[in-house]
Order: sequence, then structure tokens, then C-alpha cells
Amino acid sequence: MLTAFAILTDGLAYAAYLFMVAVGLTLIFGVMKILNVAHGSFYAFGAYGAAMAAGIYYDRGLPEAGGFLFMILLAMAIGLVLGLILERGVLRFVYGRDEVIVVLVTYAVFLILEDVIVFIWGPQSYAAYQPMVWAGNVEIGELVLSNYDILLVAISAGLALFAYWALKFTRYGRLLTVVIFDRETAAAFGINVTVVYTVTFIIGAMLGALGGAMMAPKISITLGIGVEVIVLAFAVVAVGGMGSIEGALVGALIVGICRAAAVHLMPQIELFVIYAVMALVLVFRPYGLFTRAQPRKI
Amino acid sequence: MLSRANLIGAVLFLAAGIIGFFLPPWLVSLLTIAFANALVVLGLIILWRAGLVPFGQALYYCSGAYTVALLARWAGVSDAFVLLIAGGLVAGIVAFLTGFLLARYREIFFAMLSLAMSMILYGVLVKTETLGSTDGFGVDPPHFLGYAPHGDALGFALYWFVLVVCAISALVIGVYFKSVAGALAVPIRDNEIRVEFLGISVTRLIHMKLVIAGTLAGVGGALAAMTIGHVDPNMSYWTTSGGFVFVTILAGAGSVAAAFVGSLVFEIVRSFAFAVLPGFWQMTLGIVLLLTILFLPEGLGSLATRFRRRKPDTKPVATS
Amino acid sequence: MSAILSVSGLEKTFGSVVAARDISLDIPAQQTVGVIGANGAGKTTFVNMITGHLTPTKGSIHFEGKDITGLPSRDITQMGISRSFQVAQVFPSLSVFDNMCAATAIARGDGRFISAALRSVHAPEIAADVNVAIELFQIAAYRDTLASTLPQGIRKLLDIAMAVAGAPRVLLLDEPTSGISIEEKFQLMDVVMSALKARNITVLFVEHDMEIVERFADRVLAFYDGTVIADGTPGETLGQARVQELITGAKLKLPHGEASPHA
Amino acid sequence: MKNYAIRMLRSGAAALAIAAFAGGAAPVQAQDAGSVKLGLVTFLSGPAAGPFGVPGRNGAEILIEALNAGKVPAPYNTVGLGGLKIETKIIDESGSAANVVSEYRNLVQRDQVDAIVGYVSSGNCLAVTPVAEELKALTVLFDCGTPRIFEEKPRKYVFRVTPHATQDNVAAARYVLAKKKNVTLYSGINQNYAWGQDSWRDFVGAMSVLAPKAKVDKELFPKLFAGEYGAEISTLLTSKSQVLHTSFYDGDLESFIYQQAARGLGKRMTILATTAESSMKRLGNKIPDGSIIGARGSNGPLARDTELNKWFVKVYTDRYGTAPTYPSYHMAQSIIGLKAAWEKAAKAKNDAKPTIDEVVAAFENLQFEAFGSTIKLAIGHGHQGIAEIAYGTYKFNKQKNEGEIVDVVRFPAECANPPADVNAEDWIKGGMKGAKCD
Repeated sequence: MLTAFAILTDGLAYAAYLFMVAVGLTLIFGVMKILNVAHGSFYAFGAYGAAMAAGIYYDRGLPEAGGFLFMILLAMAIGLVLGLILERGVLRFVYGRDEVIVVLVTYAVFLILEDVIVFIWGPQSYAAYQPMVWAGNVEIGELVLSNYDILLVAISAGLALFAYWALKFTRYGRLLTVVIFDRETAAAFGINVTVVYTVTFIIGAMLGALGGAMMAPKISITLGIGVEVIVLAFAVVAVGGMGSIEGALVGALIVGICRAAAVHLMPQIELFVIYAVMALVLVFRPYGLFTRAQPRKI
Repeated sequence: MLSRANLIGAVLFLAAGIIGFFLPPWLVSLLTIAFANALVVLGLIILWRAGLVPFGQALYYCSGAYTVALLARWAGVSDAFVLLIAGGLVAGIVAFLTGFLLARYREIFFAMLSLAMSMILYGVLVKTETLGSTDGFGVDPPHFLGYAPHGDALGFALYWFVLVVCAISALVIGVYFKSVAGALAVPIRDNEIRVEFLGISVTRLIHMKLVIAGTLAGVGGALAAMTIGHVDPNMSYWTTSGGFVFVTILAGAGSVAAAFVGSLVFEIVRSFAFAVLPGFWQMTLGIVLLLTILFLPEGLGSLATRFRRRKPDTKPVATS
Repeated sequence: MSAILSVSGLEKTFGSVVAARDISLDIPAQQTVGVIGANGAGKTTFVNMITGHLTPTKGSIHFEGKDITGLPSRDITQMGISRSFQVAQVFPSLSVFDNMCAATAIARGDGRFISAALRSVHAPEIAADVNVAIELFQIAAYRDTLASTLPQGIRKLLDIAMAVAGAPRVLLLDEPTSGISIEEKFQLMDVVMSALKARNITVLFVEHDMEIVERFADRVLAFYDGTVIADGTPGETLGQARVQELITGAKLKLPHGEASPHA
Repeated sequence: MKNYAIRMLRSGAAALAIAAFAGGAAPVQAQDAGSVKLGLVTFLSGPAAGPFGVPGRNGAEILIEALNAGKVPAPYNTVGLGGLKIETKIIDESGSAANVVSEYRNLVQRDQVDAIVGYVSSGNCLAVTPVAEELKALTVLFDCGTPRIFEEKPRKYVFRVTPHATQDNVAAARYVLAKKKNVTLYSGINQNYAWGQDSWRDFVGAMSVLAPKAKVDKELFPKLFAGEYGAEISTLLTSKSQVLHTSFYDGDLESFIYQQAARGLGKRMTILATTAESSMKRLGNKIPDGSIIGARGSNGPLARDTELNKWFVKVYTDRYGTAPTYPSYHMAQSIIGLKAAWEKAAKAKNDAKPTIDEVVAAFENLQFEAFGSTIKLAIGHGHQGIAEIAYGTYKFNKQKNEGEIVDVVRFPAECANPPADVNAEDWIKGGMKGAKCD
């Protein structure tokens, strides 16, 4: 019973993390059909930015609660700038090229940004643990849960609800839905696809940076944190269905719970459980759980 | 089949072999690794022509390498020819088995599934302490039909061995590209349904391509294991696959020769970046990749074509 | 003479939508059959079922006495039923010659993959076949042009020529003249039909233009709401009141009527 | 066919031109009789750069600068190596084994270095060792921990003055049992790769020899660089273990410590972290008081208070603003060991420049003063160093706002290392016979 409860809470906490890193990736893929390897860089920049913000903020002894907000704001500002530069400076030149070529472009960007991180922040590691310590913990039976994890789950859930609301009920969201559904029609209806692309990419970059900022208090921010995230986010998105927001949510939950179950019940398979889940889902649902192949008309 | 291309290929091959005697050993070793990797890239070119780009080709590369390492360590096999054939064969079998699944997938889904498969092998290898876990283990220098060189002689022997394997592979793949199955790559990329309606199974054509590409990757891995003298699970990590795709894009799918040129240029650029910009080699590689995609969309192979087109006396290509 | 192609009780449903139902007919060898009907009447579904692109929900299809129901399209092609497409399906990044070589090479293959990996796609016998075929379909002038840059009519011809490369006994043409200007339509059909006649191919073609149907078909099938509502010579079928009301438009008077209202 | 041939010819020519260019751009430098050329290889990019690569490089930088100026305290106050100034070439250790081996060959054959000091990753150490033997290139491995290097085969040109990882875990077990005599249940969380697997195996082996009644409860092996340990911490919270062993380092260690701090794991069990010294400064009060801290030897705050150590800490801190951590020590002691061997060989030749084979002969079985302790190349046929190792208990000093290590226990080299001719795993399994702990 205790184990089941622990699996559930750990799985949820991990899923919250996965959803946060996957949601921006799936949004960009859905709208632009770009599998963005540089998403890992957004995550890393977000985390580094948050650490920088924590440094600036807490060194001045300002009230604890505000620091978290400042971290998130700074990280998202970095995401905005980075997204804008990449979309306008690089990606727009390869629109219309093969999907896989565009993946390689983002891979190149990722390689470059890895060294830009060294250039800006140096090779040493950073920490931004203050918000997590400030949040404290709560005891439930034998288990002790971190309030910060609970907060992350809440924020992720909020993000999912917000995304649902924004796509369904805002003008821009409905516009996106049209573009995701059928690009040609969208252009025919006079939607400015260029603007939609730029805005979407920036939102995706900001979401990636947000994911980094949210994780920053829990982790040591070192070189290479982006690499780990990319493949995880890929796995989540592949399981859920590329380009689907609800897919990212369900994918994150499945992967999160499976991993937590593996840690508690069969630690020896933890290393590849995520890929096994991904391969298994792809075998039975080649396009993930929430998207279908569109049959070609002949 | 003794065409002019093959003749020139043979001359180049001999030239490359002879040049080896005049190059410093470190450059010979660099060329050896570049050409071993070129075989993996050649396999990727086969797939790329059909519109398929796997992010998990390292699975077969690693299978080939570990086959060699395990045979050498546990079965005491030391003959390079036996090891090579075993490496290619095992990788080919792995490709044949995974092919039943992979051949049904396209585009990004194909890339992702192949990535997942190679990462599962990575996980298994890391978990297996008897295989040295992440540290991997060493491979003793191979013998060549009883000839057991040391030092620089070993370097040259390996170089020649790799060159011969490359030449044979280039010849075979050259024939394959001109064959019906090989030439159907572009039709498959362009319009799969049409190919099916012409009366041939696209899935099985792709399956065959996967097996050929997997075997080549295995042969490349086997050669790499003998050349480096060490294998480790990183050979199956997704960044290794990413590196091969990188070289493929750099090379372009234009010709068999592109694989070798691309791989060579990549290895030189990488080594150059390590020596000159030790802290920023990733950025250098990223910029090279980006510039290639933006300004050389057909890869390095297209440079030669462009150059030739400028010459007035050649027949213009019908349209572009 | 027995039927080369016979279908009975053919039905296809997509969920609750019935795309085809209760289709039974025989087609004798070397007949040229026109298929008419409004969009959504089930014509393309019918063609797709015969060529294996769709599996019928019910019913059977026999070709030369063999049951081919539900076989994959490539097997059906290998047995001798080819098709062309409403939107020409060619390989845009290859030249006309290479398009034809691909089609011919596949057709001449023995279906074994090892031999496909060994035979050259530009073998002399293949090139010879291709040269004959492009002459026959009058596209030889475009031999080295990339398919992506071909004019619409030539692309249609290429599509059909590729379908014929396999020396089929039955050929299904799905709207061979769609997207072609009125002036060019007859010319195109003349080229195609004479080429097909020269090879004794049984033809089934879907067409909206009643003049074309009238001119080229020996027999006309009229589709409505997923089933055949009339089957006979062009005169018989097109003369039926129900066909005129539902498909061709009541006003249409042969032989010099207006173009199909559905075009 | 023709196009193909011409293309191939042209591309071939182009490639050769580029190759020639690359060769020319990194010219083979003329051997200067007045200097010694040293290749340094360590991580300059990727996750291992921050914790190991860069501190290692920094350690080399200040030490070599001081050596060239003759400013290192006695007995190392001679200039460079035997009067010859040291030139360095630094290479990134990142990339595949193929890259690492290629770059190793480049250093030896293209750049003609006299010796190489480097390698953090055990996999890389294993990969370059046979190449070093083949090229007869003197190589001092500085930070990798696997005992396999000298256990698989005797080596001639490869040395490692830094003790291997076995002693970290054997000494850890001895310290735990000295401080907590009644351990009955313990768990481990280690990274799922060779380092973590080996560390845990050695620790469990030593524990079962020293405290046969203590039982293992949870054995957790999260992925390397996982960063998220929620599920692992939950599992541990449900365990009644008194001690938690971990060989996590830097990024992973810090992430784990932050996350466990938020959930109070440290209040339930004593954390034993074999490498925590290198992260101590950054972690501050997040490390629970009473945790057991190791430094992979007598390094950093666990080093002996010698003149040499005081000097090293001072110049390092002056230059980089933080005290040196154990990777800096490992690098510095590797270079100092090389210097000791070099000068011993030179002395035998009346201070003429020794050949590599002479240095190798002098290096074998060498004993020398390093920064934190004395190192003896006593095992691995005289190629593998052993040294005293210290463990201590963490205590956060609120006044100074920094951590301290108290209750330090020093274990002699022979207490935590196997004798010369026994391999580490067998030694532990066989009950650690021949250990001298007095």
C-alpha cells in the first residue's frame, strides 16, 4: 500500500517534470513540424538563467517568496530572446526543407549553444535550491513529500489546463489549432503563417526555459543537463503522439509512473524502462497514443 | 563492369594505399578511423536516398564492434577477416530482426523508433557488468591470416585492411545503387503508393535497405573496434548515431564516394577543432553543420557537380 | 467468352458510411468500360477495391477466375491489373525516362528481391522497352525532363504509361482527363486508347465528361449512392431517365451536350 | 558512370588538400632540447568538465607555472623537470573512445609530446592504455578509478600515482564501522555505470568482511546524470537502513543532496558520500550534520597539513578564488610524481635529459611526497600508487557559515589497499587478508 502510494506520488512528481519539458517540444512540432533538438538548450538556458536570478536575488537578502517568481521571469525572458533569435536568425531559412534536415539544423544549433553556455557561465556548476528549501515538506505516514514537488505537480496541471483553455477559447489558440490541423487551409484563410510560426517558436522556447527554471531548485546546474532532457522529452512526445498537448500530458504520466514503478519494484530495469515503454507504444501505435496517420488520398 | 568509374576508383584506392606509406602514423590512424566510419555513412546514404534517416544506426555499429570484442576476448578469435565477417553478420542479423518492425515506419517516427532501439541496447550494455559496463573493454590487435604486426606496421596493416574493405563495399554498393532495388530509393521517397501499385513491396525493399545499411554499420563497427582497440556502450548512444547522421548530411547522398569524402573531412575538421579550439569544438562542428545545410544542401558531394556544371563543354543537365 | 474480371456483392463501409454496396458485374476481356457518377457515388472506392487499395467489407472479386479479394495492391498488379490515378502519381524528382525505367524494371522483375538487387535498372532490355513505350504514348520529347516540371497532360500520360509498363490485362483509369483542358482531352484519350487497343488491354475508366464516355466506351456503368444504377452500352445507359436526372443532368442531349455538371 | 568517376577524383584531391592543410596547421614542433613537452588531457566540455576537468586543468596550470619559475617548496624547488621548462598542450577528453584514442595518437605522434598526464573517465583510461604501450609513450593517468588498468595486464609505460577506487570504499566501510558499531542494515545509491557499480560492490564486499551481520536493504542505481531522484528518495524513506552509501559526485551528488534535504532523508539515516569533499563548499548546510565525507584520498580539507599542501592551497585559492578539490590534487600529484621520477632518472645521468625508458625505470616503485600524503607506487608491478586515505564527519559551522570535517580518521595505505600481487576484487572477497591498519 505504502509502495503503491509512493509510486503514485513519485510518478506524478516525475510526470510533472516530464510534462514541463515536453509541452514546448510538442507544441513546436504540432505547429511547425519541427522536432527541436535545441529544446534541450532552452531547458539548460532556463536553468542557468534561474540560477543567475537566484544568485542576484538571494544575495540581496530579499524576501524568500519573491525569488522564485524572479527566477521564472528571468528564465522566460531568456527563452523569449533565444527563441526569437533562433527562429528569425536560423530556422526561417530552412522552412520547407526535409523534416529530418530541420532536425539536424536544430542539432547544430544545440551543439553551438552548448559551447555558448560555457562561454557565458563557465564550466562550474550552479545551484538555486532556495525555493525548494523555503517550500518545506509534509509528512504522510512514513513518507516525507517535498512541498516543492507538490507545487511542481500543481504548476504542471495548471499549465496543462491553461494550454487547453488557450487552444480552445482564445483567438490565437484557435488559430493555432487551424494551423496544426491543416496548414494549406490556414494559409488560404489568410492566416499569417509566418507570424504564427515565430510566436509559436517563442512560446515553445519560453516553455522549455520555464521547465529549466522549475527544475533548477532541485538540481545542480551543470554542463550537459540539456542532453539528458532532449531524449526524455522525445520519449514522452513519441509515446503521447507528436504535436499533441494532451498526448504530452498522458505520455508524461505513463512514463513517469512506469519509471517510478521500476525504481520501487524492479530497479534493475530503470535504466531503459523509458525507452522500452517508448518502443512498445510505437510498435502498437506507430504515431503515438494521440495522433493517427492521415491516410493519403489517391 | 570494368567501367571507367571503377577503374578510377581502383586507381584512387591504390593511391590512397600508397600515400599511406608517406603519411605520419597519426594521420594514417585518423584516415583508418575516418574510412571505417565512412562505411556506416555509406549505409545511411542508402537509407537517406529512400527518405529514411535513423537516429539509432549506432545500434548496428555497436553490435558489430561488440561482436568483434567478445569473439576476441571469449573465443580467442584473432583473425581480422573472421572478426570482420562475424561483426557484419551479427549486425546484419540484428538489422534483419529489427527490420520487421522498422520497415513499417517512416519519417520522424522511423527516426524515433530506431533511436529507442539503440538506447535499449545501450541500457543493457551499461547494466551488464561482465561486459565491462560503461568502461567497456579492450580488443587485442588482430592478426591477418597469420601475419601479426606490431606498432606502425599494425597501423599500416589496419589501414590497408580498412581500405580493401571500403573498396569492396564501394564497388558492391555502386552496383546496388544502379540496380532495380537500389534505384527504387528515390521512387520510394517520392511516392510510395505508386511503387506499390507498380507491383513491388515497399516494405520489403526498405527491409533490404535496412539489412544492407545495418551490415555496413556492423562492418564499420568491427573495423572501428579493431582500430581503436576498445569498445564501450557509448558506441550505441544516440549522440553516436547523431554524429553519423551529421557526416551523412555533410557528405550528401549523391554518390558512393561522398561517404568517404564526407567522413574524411569530418574527422579532419573534428581533430582540427580539438587541437586549435579545445574548448569550442562543439560550436565549430555545429557551425560547420549549419553552414553545410544552408549553403550546400546536397552536401560536399555536390561541390564536384557544381564545379563540373560550370564547364561549358559538358552537356547541360536537362532541368534543375 | 468468359469474364476477365467479375465482382459480386461488393460492399465497403467506413463506420456507418456506406461507400459501396451490392455491386455485382462481369467484364469480358478487351471491353472498354466507362464509369460515370457524381463525386462520392463510389466510383473511386470501386476502383480502389479492385486494385487492392481498399479491402471490401463484403463480396468477392475474381480476376481470370482467381479470387483476388483483399490481396495487397502489389500482388494484384503482378497478376495483371494496373491502374492510373485521378491525380497523376509519378516520381517528381526523376526524369520521364527514369520514371519509366523504374516501372518497367519492376514489371520485368520476378518478384525476388535478391535479383532486384543485382539487375541494373538501366539494363539494355529495359531501356529498349521504355523507348518503345514513350513513343507509343507520345511523351518521348520529354524523355529527360524531370516529372515535377511536366505539363499536366504529359504527366497524366506518364502515369498511364507507367501503369501499362507491367503489360496488364486489365487497366483501371481513374479520371484520366481530370485537370486537363477541354481541347486537350480528346487528344489525350486518343493517344491512350489507341495505345491500349494496340496491346489488347481491357479498360475500365472513370470519367465525368459524357462526350468522352460516349466516344471511347463500349459499355457504361452509372454509379449512384455507392451502387450501379445502370449498366449497358453508352446509348442505353446515358439514355436512361434516372441517369440523366441523377448524374448527367436532364438537359444533356447526345452527342453534343454540355460538359458534365460535376466537372 | 563518368560523372561518378570525375566526382570521385575531384573530391579525393580536395580531401587530400584539406588533409595537408590540417597537418600543416598543427605543425610538428621542433624538439627543443631546453624543454619538456607535456600533453594534458581532461574534460573541457560536458558534464565532467566542471567537477573534474577544469579543477584538474587549473591544478596543472598553477603547478606547472610555479615549477617553471622554480617556486614550488622543497623538495620540488628545481625548475621544471630536471631544469627543463615544461611546455603543455591541453586537449579535451570529450567524445567517443575513437576520438580519445585518435587525439592520444595525435599528441604522441603529431605533437611529439614527451609524456602525457590525463584522463578522468575509466573507460578512456582503459582505451588509451594499450595504445600507450604500443607507442611506448609515458602516460600518467590522473583521476580514473578502475583497478582494471593494472590488473588485466602488467604495463610498462602507463602509471597511476592516484590510488584506485577500491581504497575509497574499503576505508569508507572501516570508518562507518568505527563510528557506528551497531550497523545492521544499510543501503546504497550509486550511478548506473562502471564507477557506481564498482564502488558499491567494493563497499558491500568490505562490509560483509568487517560486519558480516549487517545486511543490505535497498540497492539503487539511477541513470548517470539523471538529476531527478524523487522515487529513489521515497524508496529510501521507507527503509530502516542506518547508513546510505553513495559514490555520486558533483552534479548528481548535489542534486541528490538538495532533494533529500527537502525531504529530510538525512534525519533518518547517515549519508556516507565517498567523494563529497569536492562539493562541500557549494552544498553548505544542505549536507546533514553527521554525514561521512570522503575525498578520494588525503586531499582538500582531509589532507595532512604539510608545507607543500599549504602552498598548494594558497596559490590555488589566490588564483581561482576557491580551494582546490581532489581532482586538482590528483592532477598535481601526478605531475609531481612524474617530476620525481624524471629527476631521479636525470640524477643517475648527471642531470642530462633522461630517455623515456630511463624515466619509466625510475618511476617504477617510486615513493614520493605528494600534497596531501606520501604516495608509494607499491602495487600493479610498481605502477599503481597507494596512499593514506582519510574520512571524516561533516559538521556545519554556523558562525563561519561553512562546513567543517571533524573526527578525521586516517587509514594507512596498506589498510585500504590490496597487497602487491592480489587483485582488488579477489582481495576483498578473500577477507582482505594482509591489511595493515596500525
